[in-house]
Amino acid sequence: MSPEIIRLVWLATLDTLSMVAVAALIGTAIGLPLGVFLATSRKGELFAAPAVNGVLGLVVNATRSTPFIILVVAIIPFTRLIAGSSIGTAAAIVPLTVAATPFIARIVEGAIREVDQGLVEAARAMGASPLQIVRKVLIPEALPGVVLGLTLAVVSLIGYSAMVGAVGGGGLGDLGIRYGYQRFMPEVMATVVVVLIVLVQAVQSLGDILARRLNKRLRQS
Amino acid sequence: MSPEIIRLVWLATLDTLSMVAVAALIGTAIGLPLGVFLATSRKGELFAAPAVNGVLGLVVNATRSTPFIILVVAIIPFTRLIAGSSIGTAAAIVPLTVAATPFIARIVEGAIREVDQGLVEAARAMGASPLQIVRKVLIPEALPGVVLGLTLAVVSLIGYSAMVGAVGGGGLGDLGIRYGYQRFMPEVMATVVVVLIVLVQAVQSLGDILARRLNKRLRQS
Amino acid sequence: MNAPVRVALGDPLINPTATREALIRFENVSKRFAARRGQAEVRALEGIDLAIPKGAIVGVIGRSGAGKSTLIRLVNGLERPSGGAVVVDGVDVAALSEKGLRGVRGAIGMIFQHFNLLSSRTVFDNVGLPLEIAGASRDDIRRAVEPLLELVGLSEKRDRYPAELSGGQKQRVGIARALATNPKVLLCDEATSALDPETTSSILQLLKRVNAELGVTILLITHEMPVIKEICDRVAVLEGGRVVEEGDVFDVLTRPRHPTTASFLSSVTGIDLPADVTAALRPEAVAGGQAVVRVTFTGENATTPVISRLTTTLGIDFNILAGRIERIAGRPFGSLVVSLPGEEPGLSAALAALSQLGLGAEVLGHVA
Amino acid sequence: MNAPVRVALGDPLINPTATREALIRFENVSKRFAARRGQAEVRALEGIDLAIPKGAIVGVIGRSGAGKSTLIRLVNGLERPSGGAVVVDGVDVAALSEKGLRGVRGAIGMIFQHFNLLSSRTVFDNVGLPLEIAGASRDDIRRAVEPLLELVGLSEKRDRYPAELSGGQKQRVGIARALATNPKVLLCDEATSALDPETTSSILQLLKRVNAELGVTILLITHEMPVIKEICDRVAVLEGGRVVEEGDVFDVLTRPRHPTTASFLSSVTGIDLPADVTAALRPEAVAGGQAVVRVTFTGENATTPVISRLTTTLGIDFNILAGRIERIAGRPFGSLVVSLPGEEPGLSAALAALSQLGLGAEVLGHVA
Amino acid sequence: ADQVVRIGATPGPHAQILEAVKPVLAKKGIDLRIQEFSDYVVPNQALDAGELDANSFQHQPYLDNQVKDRGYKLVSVATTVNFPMGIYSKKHKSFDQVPNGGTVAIQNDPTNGGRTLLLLQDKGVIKLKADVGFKPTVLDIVENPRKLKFIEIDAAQAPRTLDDVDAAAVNTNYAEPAGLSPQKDAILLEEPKGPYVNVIAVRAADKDKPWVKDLVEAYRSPETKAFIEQKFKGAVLTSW
Ligand SMILES: Nc1ncnc2c1ncn2[C@@H]1O[C@H](COP(=O)(O)OP(=O)(O)OP(=O)(O)O)[C@@H](O)[C@H]1O
Ligand SMILES: Nc1ncnc2c1ncn2[C@@H]1O[C@H](COP(=O)(O)OP(=O)(O)OP(=O)(O)O)[C@@H](O)[C@H]1O
Ligand SMILES: [Mg+2]
Ligand SMILES: [Mg+2]
Repeated sequence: MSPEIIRLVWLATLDTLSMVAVAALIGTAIGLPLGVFLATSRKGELFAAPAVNGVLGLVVNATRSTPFIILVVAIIPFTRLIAGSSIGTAAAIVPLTVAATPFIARIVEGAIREVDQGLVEAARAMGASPLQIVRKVLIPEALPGVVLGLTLAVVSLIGYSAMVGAVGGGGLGDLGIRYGYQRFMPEVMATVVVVLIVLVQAVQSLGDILARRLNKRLRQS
Repeated sequence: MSPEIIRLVWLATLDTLSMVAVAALIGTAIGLPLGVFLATSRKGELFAAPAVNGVLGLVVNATRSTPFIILVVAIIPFTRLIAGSSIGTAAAIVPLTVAATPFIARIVEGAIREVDQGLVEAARAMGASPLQIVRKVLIPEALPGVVLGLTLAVVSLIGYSAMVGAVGGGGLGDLGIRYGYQRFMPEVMATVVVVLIVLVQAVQSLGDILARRLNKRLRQS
Repeated sequence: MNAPVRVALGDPLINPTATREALIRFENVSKRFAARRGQAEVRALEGIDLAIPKGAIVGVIGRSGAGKSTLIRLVNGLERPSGGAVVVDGVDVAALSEKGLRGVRGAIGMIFQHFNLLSSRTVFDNVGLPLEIAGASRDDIRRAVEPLLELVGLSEKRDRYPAELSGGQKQRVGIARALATNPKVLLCDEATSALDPETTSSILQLLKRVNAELGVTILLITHEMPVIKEICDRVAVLEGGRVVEEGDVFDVLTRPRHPTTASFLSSVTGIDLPADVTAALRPEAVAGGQAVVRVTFTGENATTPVISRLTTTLGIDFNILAGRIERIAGRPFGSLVVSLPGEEPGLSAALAALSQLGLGAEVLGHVA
Repeated sequence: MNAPVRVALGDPLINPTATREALIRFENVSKRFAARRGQAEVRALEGIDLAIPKGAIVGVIGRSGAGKSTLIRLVNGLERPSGGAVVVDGVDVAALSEKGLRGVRGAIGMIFQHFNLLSSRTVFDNVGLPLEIAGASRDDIRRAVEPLLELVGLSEKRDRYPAELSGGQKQRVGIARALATNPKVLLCDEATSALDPETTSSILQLLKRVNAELGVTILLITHEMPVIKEICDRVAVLEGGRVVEEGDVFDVLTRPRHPTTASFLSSVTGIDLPADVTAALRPEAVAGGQAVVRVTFTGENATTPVISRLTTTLGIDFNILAGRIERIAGRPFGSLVVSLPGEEPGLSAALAALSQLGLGAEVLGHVA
Repeated sequence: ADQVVRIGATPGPHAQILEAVKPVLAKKGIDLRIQEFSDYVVPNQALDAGELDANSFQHQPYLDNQVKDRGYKLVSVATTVNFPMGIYSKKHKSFDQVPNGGTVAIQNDPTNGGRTLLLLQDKGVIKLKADVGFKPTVLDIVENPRKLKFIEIDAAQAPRTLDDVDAAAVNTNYAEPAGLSPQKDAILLEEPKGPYVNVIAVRAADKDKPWVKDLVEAYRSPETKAFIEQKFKGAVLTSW
C-alpha cells in the first residue's frame, strides 16, 4: 500500500473520529433529556404531558424515518446556519447529529423505562421534584443500560458517517466507498474495513467495560 | 400527482414492507439467540464461553462497522447463494438481514443484561438448564425491553432499506432518493416521506403499546 | 374539625405540649384497584375512619393482604384514595397535586416493605439521598448520615452497594434513610421484619427515642405483636380492608373484641395451650386428676401475690403449666395455665376465689 | 464418612426408617467475598462444621449479616465456598459443575429472602415454574399447583401478577413454589418474615406436615425465635460467620452457652425485666421491701407445683411480676420474675428451697 | 498568498483527473482544492450556494436540467472528458443473443440510467416517448418488443451484477477497473460523440474570472491529457 493511501486512511480516521465524537456528544446532550422526557411524559407519569409527548414522538419518528441522504439535503439551510457551510467534515456533523439524536433518545427512553418503579416511588416519598428524580434516580439507575445503548448509537454513527460522503464529509466509510467501491481498489476497502473494525471493537469494549463497572446490581462472588 | 406515481409509491411501500418484514423476522430469529448468547457467555455466566463470546462479538462488531454499501458488495457471493441473484428486492433482503442481525443481537443483549439476577438464581436453584433459564426467565422478563429494542431495530431497518437502491432493491427510500431527490420531484419526495413517517409512527406505536402490555412490573392503580 | 387547608408541616408538629389532636385522619377512605382483563376489581380498603394523634406511635396490624401497606401509602400520596379524604396536618393530601404533595412529603419519612434502595448508590449515599433532595450541603449530609449509620450498625458498610448487603442490612439502610431528614411523621411498613430480635429491639429503642425527643408521629405496620407491645400507644386492626378494632394498645391487646385480634394475640400472650397438654385434656373431671385452668391477669391485680394467696387461703397446690405475664404499655398483663386438684368442691371454691381477686378463670379441661 | 460420590437424590431420602445420618454436611466451610476497589474482603463464613440430619428440621439463627443467607445458598451451589466441602447426600456440591448441580437442585426447594418471583408470570405460573422446569405436563402442573395455592390461601390471586400482590402474598407464592416439586430438601430463607402470626403458624404447620409425612429435610433461617421453638429439632447459632452454638433446640434454648443465643432468647423466654421494675430496683435490701428474684424452670421440674409448695412450706407470699413458661420441643421451660419478702433470713431460706427443688434462683435486686 | 479554487467532483475518474490538474494549476499560483461528493445533486447545490467555485462531474444535459429544475445560475465553461457508456454481458456474445424477457441492469441515477435508455433506443432495442430529453426513465419506455426487464442499480454496482443479469450497462470509468475493456468486451457501445461530454461548471457571475481561464487551460494541458491516456487506457476520451 502506498504511503499516500496510508496518509488518506489516517486522515479519514481522524475525520471519522471527530465527526462521530462531536455528533455523539451533541446527540447525547440533546437525546438524553429528550429520551428521559419521552419515557416519563405519558399520561399519569412523572412529567405527564401526553400532548407534548405525542408531538415529540412524532418529530423523533419523522427524523428517524427520513432516509439519511434526504435528511442531509433537507436540512442544508440549517447546516449552513450552524456550520457556516453545507459541505465538508464540519458540515457533515450537523446531519449526523440530527440523525443520531432521535436514535439516542429512543435508546435512552428504553433504558429509563426499565428502572424499578419502586425507586421512583421512594424518591417521590422523599418529596423529590421530577427533575431530582431524573437526576438522582432514573439516570443513575439506568446508567448501565444507557451506556450500552450509547455504545450501540456510537457504533451506528460510525456506520452512518460512511454516508456523509454525499456532502463531502470524508471519513473512513466514505474513503472505503470512494476508493474501494467506486474506484475498485480492494486493498483500500480492506484497510478501511480493518480500521473500522478496530474502532468499533474499541468502542464496544469500552462501552461493555464501563457498563459493567457501573452496574452495581450484580452480586460479585 | 399522476396515477403512475401513486402506483410507484404503492409498489415501493409493498417492497419496503416486505424487505423490512423479512429482514426483521430473520434478523430476530438469528439476532435474538445471538444476543442472548452474547449477554450470557462471558466468564462466570450462564453459558460461560468467553472465547466464543469474544469471537462472536468480533464478528458482530465487524458486521456493524462495515459501511452498508461495502457490506452489500462484500457479501455478493453469499447473497447470490441465498437469493439466487445479487440484485433486486429479494436479493436486497440478504444484506439488510445481515446488517439487521448484529444490531438486533446487541439490542437483545442489552435487554437481557437488565434482567434481575435474583430471578436467574431462582431458576438455577430449581435445577433449570441454561436453555430453560433463557426460555422461561430471561426472555419473558426482558420482553418489554426486547420489544422496544426490536421497534428501534425495525425503524432503523426502514432507514437502511433506503440504501438498497444500490442493488436495485427498490422500496420507499430508494424511490424518494431517485425520483424525489435526484430527479427533483418534490411531490414524490414529500409523498414518500409522509408514507415513511406514517409507517414508522405505526411501528413505534405498536411497539410501545406491546411493550407496555407486556410489562407486568408496573403497579397500575 | 380542621378544614382541609394547606398548612406547612412546620414547627408546630414538634411542639411537645401539643394536645393529642389528630395529625393524620382517614375519613371514610376507600381504595380500589381497577379491574383488569379477566381480573375483578380489588377493594383493598373500605370505609376507613382512623385518627393518628400528633406525637403518637400507632401500630397497624392485620393479616397478609389486609390492606396495611395500601393504607400507609395513602398518607404520603403514593396511592390515591378512590374515595374519602386523607387529612395530614389539616391538608387533604388526596386533593393535592403531585407538586403540592412535595412539601408535605418532605416532612414524612417512609420505610418501605421492600426497602427500595438505589442499586447505584452506596449505603452512605442511599441514606444521604433524602438530604440531597432537600438541598443539604455535602458537609451537612455527612454530619447527618454518619451518626445514623452508627446507630443502625452499618458504619462498616458505608461504601458498599445494596447488592453486597444482607437482607437485614438493607432494611437498616432503609430505616436510616427514613430518619435522615428528621421527619415529623414516620411511616414504617414492616420496618423490622427482616431483623433479628436484638437488632429489632435496638431499632425500636431508636424509634421510641425519636418519638419522645423529637415528637415524631409514627405510623407503624407490623405483624410482630411484640413490636406493637413494645412501642405503640394505639393500635388499629385491619381485616379485609376495614378497621375492625382500634384503640389504646393495652385495651386492644388485653380485651380483644375481634377474633383476628384475639388470634394474633395468642402469639403474644401465650394463650395457646402446649400441644402435649391439649392432647391429654378431657372434658369431664377425672377422679383424683387435675383441672387445667387458665388464669388471666388483666393488669390491675398482677401486683398482688395471687397464686401464693390462693395457696395460703385455700390450701390448694397450683402447678404452673405454661403462660406468660408481661408488661403491656407499662401494665402487667398475661395468663397462666395452671393445674390444680380437679375434684369438687375444691375446684369451685378455687375458681370463686380467683374471680374474687379480679382474675379471669376458665376451666379448659381435665387431665388424669 | 461418605466419599463425595455423585448419588441420585432419589427415594432413599424419603425412607422414614432411615437413621439420622447427616444429609447435608458442612466441612470446614469458608466463604469470602473478594475485595473490591477500596473495599476490604468480606469473610462471610469461616470454618463452618455443621451436619443436618436426614429428615430433621434445623433452624439457623443469628444477627443480621451473620452469614445465614450465605450459608443456605451454599447448599444448592448458588454460592461456591472459598474453602471446605458442602456434602449433600454424599455429594460435594462445591466440587460439582453447574451442570452437575442441576440434578441435585431438582430435589432441593428454596424459599428466597427476597422472594425472586418472575414479574412476567402470574401467581399460578410462578408456582408452576419449577414443575415446568422438571418437565411436568400442563395437567400435572394444574393438579399440583391448585391445591398448593389453596394451602397458602392464594387461590383468589391465581391469575394476578406479583406487582399486584402484598408483601406477604408474594412470600406465600415463594413458599408454594418451593414446595411444588415435592423436594426432598427445603431451604427456607426467612420464609415467614413478611407474614402475620396466623399465616406464619399455618405455614409452619404446613412445613411440619411435609417434614413428618414426606420426610423432607428442612434447613430454615429465621430471626423469629417462636418459629425455631415451634418446628425445629435442632438449631445452629451463627455469629460473625462462625457457628457459635449448635444442638438440640431444647438444649440450646434452655441452656444457651453463647451470649448471642442468650440475648436472642430474651425475646422468647421473657428474661428481660419490665422497665418499670428495673427502674425501681436497688442493689441493697430495703427494710420492709421485697426482693426481686428470677426463678428459672428448666423443664424437669416445671410439672411440680413449685410456687404453691414454697408458699405452703415456707409460708412466703410470692408475687409474680413477669415471666413466661412454655413448651420448648415438648418440655416446659421458662422463667418467672417474682417478688417476695426481702428480709433475711426468709430470703435465704426461700432461695435454698428453690434450688432444692431444682430451680434456678437469682436475686435481681430489691424494691421498696 | 496563492489563490484558492474549490472544485467539486464525484469520486473516480473525475476526481482522479483533477488530482492530475492540481500540480499544473499550482504552477500558475492557484491552489486547487478538490472536494469529492458521492452524490450527484449536492455538487451543484454547493456550487450555487458559493461553497464551491467550480465543479467537474456532469455533462451538459444534466447541468441544463438542474438549472431548469432548481433555478441555479450555473454555466459550463469547458468540455472535459467523455466516458462512453457500454453494455456488457458475461452470458452473451452479442446483444442479439439476449433472450426475450431477459434482464438488463441499468444505473439508478437519472443521468446514467437515462443515457443507457437513450443508447438502447439508438440501437433500436426499445422506443421511448418522444421528447423525453436526456433523462428518460424506464417509465418512458413505450415499446419494448423483447420484453426486457430493467433493473435499476447503483452505477458502481453494475460490473458486479454481470453474473446475475443477461446484460448490464456499465460506465467506462467503472468498467475499466473491473477489468472490462469497452473496445473489446462491450456488446453495445455508445458513439463517442453525442451530448454526453462532461463539462466544468462555474457560477455565471464567475465565468469571466481569470482563474477560470487558468483552470480550463490546466485541465486541457498536455500533462493532464498524458495522465488520462496513461491511466485510463482509452476508457476515458478527452474532448480536446
Ligand atoms: N456479594 C457480596 N459482596 C460483599 N459482601 C457480601 C456479599 N453478599 C453478602 N455479603 C456480606 O456477607 C455477610 C453475610 O451476609 P448474609 O446475607 O449471609 O447475612 P444474613 O445472615 O443472611 O443476614 P440477614 O439476616 O440480614 O439476611 C454480610 O456482612 C454481607 O454484607
Ligand atoms: N396494584 C394492585 N393491583 C391489584 N391489587 C392490588 C394491588 N396492590 C395491592 N393489591 C391487593 O390489595 C390488597 C391489599 O394489599 P396490601 O399490600 O395493602 O396488603 P398488606 O396488608 O400490606 O399485606 P402484607 O402484610 O402481606 O404486606 C391485597 O389483596 C393485594 O393483593
Ligand atoms: Mg404490606
Ligand atoms: Mg439473609
